[in-house]
Amino acid sequence: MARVIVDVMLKPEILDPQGQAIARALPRLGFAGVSAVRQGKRFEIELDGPADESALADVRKMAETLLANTVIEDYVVRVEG
Amino acid sequence: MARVIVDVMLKPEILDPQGQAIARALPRLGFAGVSAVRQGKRFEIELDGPADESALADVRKMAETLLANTVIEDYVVRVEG
Amino acid sequence: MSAARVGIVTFPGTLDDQDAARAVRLAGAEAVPLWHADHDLNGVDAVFLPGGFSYGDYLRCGAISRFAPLMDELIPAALAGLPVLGTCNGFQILCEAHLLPGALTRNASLHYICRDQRLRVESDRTAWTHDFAAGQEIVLPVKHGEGRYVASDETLAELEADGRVVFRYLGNPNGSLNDIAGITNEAGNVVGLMPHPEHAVEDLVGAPSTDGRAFFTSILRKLVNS
Amino acid sequence: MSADSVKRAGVTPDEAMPFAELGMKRDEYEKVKEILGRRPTGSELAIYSVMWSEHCSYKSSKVHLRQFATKAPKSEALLVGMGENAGVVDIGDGWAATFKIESHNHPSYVEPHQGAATGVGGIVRDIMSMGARPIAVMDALRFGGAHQPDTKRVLPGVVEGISSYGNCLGLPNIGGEVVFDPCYIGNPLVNALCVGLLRKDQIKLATAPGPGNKVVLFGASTGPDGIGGASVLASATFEDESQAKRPAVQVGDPFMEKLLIECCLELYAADVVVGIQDLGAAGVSCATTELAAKGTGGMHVDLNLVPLRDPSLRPEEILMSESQERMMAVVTPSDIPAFMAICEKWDVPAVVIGEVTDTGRLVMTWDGEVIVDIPPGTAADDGPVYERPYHEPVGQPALNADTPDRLERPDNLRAALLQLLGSPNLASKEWVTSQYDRYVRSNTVLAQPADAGMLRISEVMAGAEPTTRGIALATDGNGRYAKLDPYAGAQLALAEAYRNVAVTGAKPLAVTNCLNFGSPEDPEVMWQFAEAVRGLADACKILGVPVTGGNVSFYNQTGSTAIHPTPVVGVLGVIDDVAKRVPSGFTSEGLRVALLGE
Ligand SMILES: Nc1ncnc2c1ncn2[C@@H]1O[C@H](COP(=O)(O)OP(=O)(O)O)[C@@H](O)[C@H]1O
Repeated sequence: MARVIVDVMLKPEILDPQGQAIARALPRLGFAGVSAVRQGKRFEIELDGPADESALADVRKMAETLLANTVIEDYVVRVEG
Repeated sequence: MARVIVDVMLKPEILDPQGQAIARALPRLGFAGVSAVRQGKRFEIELDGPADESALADVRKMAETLLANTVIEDYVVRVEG
Repeated sequence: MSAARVGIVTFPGTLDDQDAARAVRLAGAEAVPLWHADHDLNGVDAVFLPGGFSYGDYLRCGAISRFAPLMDELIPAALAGLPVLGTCNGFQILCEAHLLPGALTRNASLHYICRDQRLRVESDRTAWTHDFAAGQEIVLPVKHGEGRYVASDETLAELEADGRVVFRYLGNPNGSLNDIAGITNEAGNVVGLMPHPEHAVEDLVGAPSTDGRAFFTSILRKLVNS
Repeated sequence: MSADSVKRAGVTPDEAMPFAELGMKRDEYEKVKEILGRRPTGSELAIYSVMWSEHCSYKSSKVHLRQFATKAPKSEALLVGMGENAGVVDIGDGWAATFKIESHNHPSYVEPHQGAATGVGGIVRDIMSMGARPIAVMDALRFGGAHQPDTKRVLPGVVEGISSYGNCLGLPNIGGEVVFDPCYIGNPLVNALCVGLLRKDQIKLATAPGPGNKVVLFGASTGPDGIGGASVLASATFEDESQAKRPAVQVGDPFMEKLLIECCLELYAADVVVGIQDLGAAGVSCATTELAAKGTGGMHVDLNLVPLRDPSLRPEEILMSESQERMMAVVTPSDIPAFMAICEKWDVPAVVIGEVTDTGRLVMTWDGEVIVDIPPGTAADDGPVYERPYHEPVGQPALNADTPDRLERPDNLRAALLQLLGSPNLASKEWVTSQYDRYVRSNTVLAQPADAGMLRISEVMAGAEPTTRGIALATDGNGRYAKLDPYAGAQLALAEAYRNVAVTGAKPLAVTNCLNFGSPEDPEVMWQFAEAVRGLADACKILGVPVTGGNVSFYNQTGSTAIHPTPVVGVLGVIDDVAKRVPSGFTSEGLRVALLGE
């Protein structure tokens, strides 16, 4: 049993209204010193078996075709550890 | 300029309908070997200055009061490195 | 002559399939229910992907539905010229399936919005818009939380240059780039838009307009003439 | 680790049970012992404590609510009255409507989005369990002052919760209320109404008749949602400290609920359901005891068969779990394959967990041992009933003596008018209503900004014979009026909802109500409650509309300060021809304007 993490973020050129709304709210809440916020998704994938190369290849394919929409999003796959 | 990451996930005992729907869909898409999926949020916070103790304390407070809903979510703050 | 047959697809979580079928019937065509889990288009002459929250809109709107068995049949058929209309969630599915370029993202306001929306018809050259006049202003309801159309600069430039922007918002409700409400593919047989023509076909219910009727008369005329 | 069994209870009669932690009074606990002739097991205590809670047993309100029945006007239209999951009304041409309003106040304060969302989910399942297709929702909301800080947290979350859940189900939102008053700070009110449609001869009831019939649990799996109290029990009996308290917020899965709706309708159409009950606040405890009590009197359930989201749940916790999107059905053995096939088509998990018996006992097992063995009616129907003391609030005469005559007359009417128009309670509610889908399924004849919502019914279900008929619905309530005079305040709420329905051209037929009050243990609050119920029952009699159901929400208070008494009243009417509905607003220039009434 292993856990693989997939982080999915909007591509830098795509507007992120959620991140912007947070960044705008921060000064009002008394937080200074933040220049930008971006909001994305984090997936925790629990595998039945070990996170070997073949399992990771599967997760990468899953990220590419399902978890991320590569028209607007980038993704990173990594093993928790 | 430093980047701090805040990962926000539903607490383990809280139902995650999105993660469940994804997990149920995977076998139909030809992905076997995944026992569970949980979906959370990932925030990338760009700081004006360095990620020193005081800045991190600020981000932790931000996570606690704004980024996470601590009634149902846990969060982890870490410096991207 | 047998009536034109328009397939109406139901995914788990589809909501507007009844309305879509009614709109098709009111126009004089036959509405044929299509089930997401079947590998079968039932020989229909055109397909309507109606709105809703397929798979609860979980992950991304349309992301899971795009892998339905029915889509395995629909994608090649659309590429071969079958007329396909996707509204709201149907539009999102068409983008996720790459039958249309770009993507639909969270409204800039971050809120779901339901309102009667003014639009301009930019193209009457698609299978679904012949009965409109280019430049015509119409009112259709919009109701969505993720309707903000985005695409790369090159894609946007291409859409504009080729006249593939089919509808534009007059008073942008969601922050869509170039005020885009609906687009078509290069061949003009696949059209996707966020507003809901099927909620604007009767005087008694729905939006205060019957502007949606022209979608269904357009496709009927095309099918009957071909 | 084995569970506390009936056998074990027999040999450890003096073991202390944590009834007080579960909100049970000592005399209530003694009554349980008397019923069983022994101490209850942990699981039995779990069942009695939730079933005898204020929320499920109506123990403080019952003696007053009876007036809705005793004073009820004769009504030809009433098909199912109070006491079932929701009332059912004959609306003509073979059609029936079922509707009910329910509160989800406290959860919406703790977690506004999920609290409000699961409030919608719960009332929709009530309507489904009557055999109906849910066709619309409404929401009556009360928040603290618009400028009070906590309102900023609560209001957007509540509206988002109702919006995301209701929109995802494809139920048009056809009306409601948004009212701000500082008395609701810390105690927002979230009252959700659902209306459903069915053929008159297809009403389903919560009953488990026919020994040998199977008990099926279907929908979402069971997790530790809302079982703070139960974990005390699960650990206390066994001195097991590892079972930390798990007070978890209920989270809704609207997609699962949408699948459940379509699945149930297909099950009804296939005629494979003998009895059905939704799983509400008291979960498996409530569904099993109520179904068994209304059937042939007995049921056997193997709790190990309940599908779990968290495999570490103890039987006590399973019994008290408030996990959402679950239903329980009674099915004849020969229909089980057809039943399961329909569930599979809709991706709805379903499991047979037991069987109907004629023993008169509800028996549950865990790991092969009997952990529950009770007469189900004692939990479902024979809960404690209180005649709580009440008296007029000490300050009531002074409050009423303080009339508007004391106020200065403004000399600048324009400024006064502008101030009124700018007040949050009169301002446009579009920020809220634009987040709700009012068009879905294209049957909405009237919705915001109309005073009442209206739906046509002919197109709701495919294949039904056409009818021109429609239904109209409105909800109203005014806590300030009710505070000044709860008797008249409740009547005014009814009168307003009744008028709102009538002006659309529909004939009011039936009433539902949600009674939001402070603590019934406060005699002044109890007086407000008694007066409001008396007022509503009297007014229903005069107007000729019966109360078909509703909900009581007590303990809406912070410390000793209660909210204004807030009875919210919903009225359902029928119109013979929806095309003749009367919209509100001036439709063209040059029309005459007439004022009717005093
Ligand atoms: N919480 C709500 N949910 C749905 N509709 C609402 C809600 N609040 C107000 N509305 C609708 O908005 C419209 C205007 O409401 P309101 O300003 O309270 O008018 P009125 O005082 O005439 O009832 C009405 O149609 C009402 O049903």
